[in-house]
Amino acid sequence: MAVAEQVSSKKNYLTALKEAVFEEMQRNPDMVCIGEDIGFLGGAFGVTEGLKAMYGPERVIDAPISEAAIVGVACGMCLNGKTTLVEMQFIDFISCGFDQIVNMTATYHYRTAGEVNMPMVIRGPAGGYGGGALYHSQMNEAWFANSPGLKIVCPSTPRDAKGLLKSALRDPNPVMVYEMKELYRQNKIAEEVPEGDAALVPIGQASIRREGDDVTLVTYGNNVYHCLAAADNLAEEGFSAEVLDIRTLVPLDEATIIESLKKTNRLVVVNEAPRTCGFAGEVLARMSEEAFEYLDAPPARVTRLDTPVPWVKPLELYVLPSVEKITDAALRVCKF
Amino acid sequence: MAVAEQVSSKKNYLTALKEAVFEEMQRNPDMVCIGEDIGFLGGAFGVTEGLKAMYGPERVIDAPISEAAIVGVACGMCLNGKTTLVEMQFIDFISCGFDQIVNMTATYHYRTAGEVNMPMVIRGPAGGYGGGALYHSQMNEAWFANSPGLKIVCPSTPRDAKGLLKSALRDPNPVMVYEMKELYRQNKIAEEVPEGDAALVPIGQASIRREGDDVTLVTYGNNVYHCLAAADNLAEEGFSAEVLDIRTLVPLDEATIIESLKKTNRLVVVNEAPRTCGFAGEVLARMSEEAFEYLDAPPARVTRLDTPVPWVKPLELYVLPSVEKITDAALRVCKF
Amino acid sequence: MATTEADQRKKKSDAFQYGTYSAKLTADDHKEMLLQLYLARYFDVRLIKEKKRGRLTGTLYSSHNQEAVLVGSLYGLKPKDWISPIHRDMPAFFMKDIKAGWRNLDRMGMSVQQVCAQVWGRVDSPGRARDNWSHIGSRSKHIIHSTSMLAGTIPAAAGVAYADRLSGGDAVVLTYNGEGSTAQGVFHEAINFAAVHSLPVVTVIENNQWAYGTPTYLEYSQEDFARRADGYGIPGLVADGQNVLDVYDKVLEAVDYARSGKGPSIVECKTFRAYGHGDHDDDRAARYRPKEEVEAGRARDPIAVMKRIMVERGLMTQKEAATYAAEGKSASEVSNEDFPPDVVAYLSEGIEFAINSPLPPAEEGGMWVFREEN
Amino acid sequence: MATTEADQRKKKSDAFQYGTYSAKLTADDHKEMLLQLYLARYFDVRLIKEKKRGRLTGTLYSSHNQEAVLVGSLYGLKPKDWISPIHRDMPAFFMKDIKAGWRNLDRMGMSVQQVCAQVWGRVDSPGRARDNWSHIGSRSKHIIHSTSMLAGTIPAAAGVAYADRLSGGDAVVLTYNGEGSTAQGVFHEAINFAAVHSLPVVTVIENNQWAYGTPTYLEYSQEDFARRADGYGIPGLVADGQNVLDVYDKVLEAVDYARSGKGPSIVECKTFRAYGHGDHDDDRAARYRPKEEVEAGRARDPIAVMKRIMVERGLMTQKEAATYAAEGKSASEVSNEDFPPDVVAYLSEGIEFAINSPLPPAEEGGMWVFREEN
Ligand SMILES: Cc1ncc(C[n+]2csc(CCOP(=O)(O)OP(=O)(O)O)c2C)c(N)n1
Ligand SMILES: Cc1ncc(C[n+]2csc(CCOP(=O)(O)OP(=O)(O)O)c2C)c(N)n1
Ligand SMILES: [Mg+2]
Ligand SMILES: [Mg+2]
Repeated sequence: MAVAEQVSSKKNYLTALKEAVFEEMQRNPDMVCIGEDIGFLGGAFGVTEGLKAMYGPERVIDAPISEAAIVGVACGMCLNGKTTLVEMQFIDFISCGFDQIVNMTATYHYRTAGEVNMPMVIRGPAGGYGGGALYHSQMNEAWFANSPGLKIVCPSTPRDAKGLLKSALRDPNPVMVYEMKELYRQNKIAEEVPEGDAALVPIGQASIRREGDDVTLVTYGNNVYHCLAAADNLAEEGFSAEVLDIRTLVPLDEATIIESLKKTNRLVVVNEAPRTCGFAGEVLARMSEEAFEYLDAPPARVTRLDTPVPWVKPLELYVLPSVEKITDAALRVCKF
Repeated sequence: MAVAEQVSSKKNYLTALKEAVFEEMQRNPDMVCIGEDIGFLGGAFGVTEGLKAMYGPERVIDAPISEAAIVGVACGMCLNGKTTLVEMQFIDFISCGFDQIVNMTATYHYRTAGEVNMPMVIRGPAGGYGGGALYHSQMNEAWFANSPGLKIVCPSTPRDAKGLLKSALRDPNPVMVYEMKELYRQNKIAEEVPEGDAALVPIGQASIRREGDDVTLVTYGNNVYHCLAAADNLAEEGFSAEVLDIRTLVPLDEATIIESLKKTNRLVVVNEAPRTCGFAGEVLARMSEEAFEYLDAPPARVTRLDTPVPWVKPLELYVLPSVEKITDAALRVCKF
Repeated sequence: MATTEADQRKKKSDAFQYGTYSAKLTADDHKEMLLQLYLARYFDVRLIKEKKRGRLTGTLYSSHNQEAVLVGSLYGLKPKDWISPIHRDMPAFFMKDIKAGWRNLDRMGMSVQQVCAQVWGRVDSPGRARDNWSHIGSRSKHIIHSTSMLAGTIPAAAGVAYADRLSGGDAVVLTYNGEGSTAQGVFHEAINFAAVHSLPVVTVIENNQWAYGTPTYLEYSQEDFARRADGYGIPGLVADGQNVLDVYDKVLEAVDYARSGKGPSIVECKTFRAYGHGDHDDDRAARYRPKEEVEAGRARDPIAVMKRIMVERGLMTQKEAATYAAEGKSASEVSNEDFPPDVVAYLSEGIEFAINSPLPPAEEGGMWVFREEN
Repeated sequence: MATTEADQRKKKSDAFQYGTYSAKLTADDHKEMLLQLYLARYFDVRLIKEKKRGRLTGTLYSSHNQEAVLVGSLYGLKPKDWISPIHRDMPAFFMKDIKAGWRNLDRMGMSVQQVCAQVWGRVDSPGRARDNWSHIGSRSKHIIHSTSMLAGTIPAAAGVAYADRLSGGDAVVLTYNGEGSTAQGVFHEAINFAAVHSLPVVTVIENNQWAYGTPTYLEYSQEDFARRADGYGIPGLVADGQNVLDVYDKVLEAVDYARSGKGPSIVECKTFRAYGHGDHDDDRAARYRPKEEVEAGRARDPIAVMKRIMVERGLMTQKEAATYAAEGKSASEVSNEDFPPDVVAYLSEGIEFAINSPLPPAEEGGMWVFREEN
């Protein structure tokens, strides 16, 4: 089993995810995993490597290439007492199972006035910066944020990856887990990751990744690291930036953001989804409603342009947020 | 032919849509209509009544119940020189054709570096307030606003319905037309509607539906009327509200909103989509970025709660915006 | 190679011995089935009347003339089996396991009170009137809750079946679908999945010749929708949807096949939609459907067919058969006297209950988006 | 009724006279086809070598051992016909209408320079390197641009065919699909639509036995994926995907059937994926696929098969057949000497062109979201 292969006490993001899956499969005999190539192959990135050998083909289903059926079958299993973990090979392909998520699964609890729970987790590799082009780079979380009934998390560290995935697998609601595939194997973010219940990270809590007084950078996923680097740049310019990794988008930990704004009075939100109706805009909207009085400058968004993610590097970087773009935006806000 | 049946010079929203379809079918021999039950039946609401008899089954396709194929086939037709009008029987069912819209059609121009145009219009009855419940009440425009490459319009009057649909059918890009089915047959909004080119309403232009000085109510669709009624209420309270009907969501006419804010310095945005990552939030975000200096009070959103649209009236009204909710929000903003 | 498989498939279908199941039905079974046909018919008729009387609002999707499909397919199920009804199957909700006693609240299946409370949009609906018409269900009663999206519950049906098997059960899941809805991608994905995993899922196709305003030849390239099964290598049976016994035979064959682990199948029931798609469509349907077609389609009323069989089998006299004469009559032509008093009483109880049930409180609109506790 | 239709379908398939098309091929055709097999093989081999040499990045989806499917299916097409290749069909882009002259820029189909510029992600790619690998196309060259979403272009193929017919054309649209991708809902929806409208769409299923890490029995319940056709009442043919002539025969049957207005069909080509799903998967594939299976699957190299046929038919001597010996060799075993010099030269031109082509300017990332003018 792949998990056992870990020797160093520091674990990367991918290993952390793997541990979450194996631990929860062990803990919960009613848990079933389903997805394309998750069994024999162990998943395109190996998150479920060894799982089928350990728990058998009944609980680890190599499904046909049919995202709608995969989600819908998982939904039926949840209805009939199971907890399900659905892998999208890339989160981009979720568009093919869209209706089954937003209309069938997300609303099930609501439609039944609470009779039915949907303990389903949909996880998948997401995000750009890897040259994945239009269909292997998406951050489409806003589609689901605008579809009531779904929780959404997006971990940026191995600990959060494990902890949030474990919490998601214990949540009675459907939870979407946006995994940052560009972080999967990054050694520089490897860290020690607890085992068992100690690893749990609660859904709905932001994490203060760096403290600061002059501007609050709110972000998640890949851009946490860009924001941290931008904070270094800002420090050189004499501005102290606080970096908040929201980790959970729905439900959003507004209190932590507001607390920070009380101190910094300046807001920049960074994410890599298309700008219009993306989650960065939602944070701006909420803060302009709820923390207006604390804002001393117009808040700013640094997001993907309203374009798909193009393939070749210069184009990809042109449309995605970068350390430079964040630094520039934050400077503008700070100097307002 | 149904259009000929019109005797009064005032036309309702539905008739206006019908005229747009018939006129453009006549004008453009390369236009093809496709959808479920649009031919023999003439569409669930009759927008294409008589069209198949007039233009034949080749150009008016009664498609099998398969939204993905409908959109995808239309996409192929656009690729091969046609202009297509796709009807979703209810806009809610668009979730079943989702991938073909956001990944295949919306990106076609982008992916081909401009080689291929996608003159496709996807129209359908949308919106709540009619007791349609979860799957016949949706306003899911934010999914598409967050999917680059799609224009989005939402007319609130017969003139706009005809004019925007006609413009959409002449646009080389895919355009989504959110029609307000609760307005289809409302006599009180019936009005004279021009014929031919005179009827065109440009995509991307907001309409000032009422002038005012104290607060700007930005809205579209059904809520235009709620906002106008709220403006009456506000007038009684001594506040003069400007009501902007944006009509086009993508691309948004920001200039008109900003102009208004320069005058009123107060903003309330109203729509009936779920709150989180809905278009109302996008307007708040843009204005807090671009018109921050003009805002004298926190902007407010009146939206659907983050719930599905429930069926029975008291529940439906509980979650949707209403004249009262808008009035209250605007009063709070005005009195800030 | 192709031929070999076609042969195998043919053999699979040939293995079915039609008529063996209905041959075992007792006289009481026949009577009960006829009563259930009346029940389903009366449900429809009565709702139309209630709407005309102004005591009911909302769209009605009539199952008039299609009742044998429901009664015949449900009659052979075990209580633990699951069903997944759609818009035209409203009576199925209270007819599941109704053999265990019409008024038995412990049986699998909903009470008529609950179903009527749903029709009326009242708080006693199993879904507290949050979604409309047939979009109810019950986890405990083994009824899958559907959305509006046609064919959208077949994947869930496969999932329910998968989970049941995993837990050591041998329940069968029966899903209903209009013939038009078989064009949906999710129909394909779900049946393909069920076939690969030999899941006990039986898909009943209610081929009523029309999908809203679209005739079958624009939905599918073959005459028999059961032939969709061939693409999955699973049995595809065709039943006379006007003959409750033929439906019973074919569905029960499929159900037993499924229960014994052999996998999914499709049973197409040929029937005909008596009225418009919904009652809002009655007028237009009269225009888009040729009159002769409608007359021919309605000619074999399932109640009449069953009566004739019972008379032939000596289970009923001609005179008894004539006592209640609902068959061949439209809602406006028929009256309570055309139905057995039990049937009228049963439905009436449900309706009066529903009308007296309150609306849910407005705040419930904001509830149950998420489940809070674990 | 069911039997009648099955019979009809069988009759439809029986009407196909296999071998009639290839029988008309000249000696030159045979030679050209063999050359094209080399061309496709060399494309693959050379890219692997370029990547090893560090001159190329990105994932490669090899069509090694599957070349006969491409060559055989493209060879009989008319220039105006459309194709819709997927990830494993990269050579199809420049092999469409290649009979009109490998270096003829006016022919339908892309130049090898353009295709290589796409592989290398350079501005001279037909899509200006905005999307990767096989996601290119050309409206003017009649090649549909695909997304990553498997089976996602079949609806567009149907739409292209529909529009062409409407404009009075008689082009055929040929779409490629892996066997695994046939499980997608959109496959069903599109083929159903094409069948209802008798559209000239031929779907070639490249059954290479694996969909990434998943074997066929977990994707489909039958041996022959051609049997999916039965669900739509359209012909479903099975070809030996290692024999370019058999592919040519079956596909051309289907193409002529389509062109004559009879409608869509499916041609399954049995083949075998030589390596991993992509080159990133080579190591794992060696673990999840049994060695014997891989050996057996690779045993019939399409180049070897074609050579044998040509020798048997007296179109080539044993000695001539031995001159270029690419068959049966992996990318690391084979060298330029194993290929005809024309083939090497052709590809080399493309590659050198690509390597010298610049990247598109960064600002292009923000362009062409919308078309501005009318
Ligand atoms: C995905 C989806 N598309 C469209 C509709 C709209 N619609 C509701 S019923 C119906 C016709 C259904 O026909 P059929 O499946 O034959 O069932 P019937 O009503 O005839 O029983 C349509 C198109 C829908 N509910 N869901
Ligand atoms: C809708 C969708 N789901 C999943 C994938 C990921 N994916 C890419 S190729 C592949 C396997 C395809 O197998 P098959 O269709 O047999 O083609 P092959 O690669 O074997 O030629 C998968 C699962 C995808 N590209 N699109
Ligand atoms: Mg029907
Ligand atoms: Mg394959």
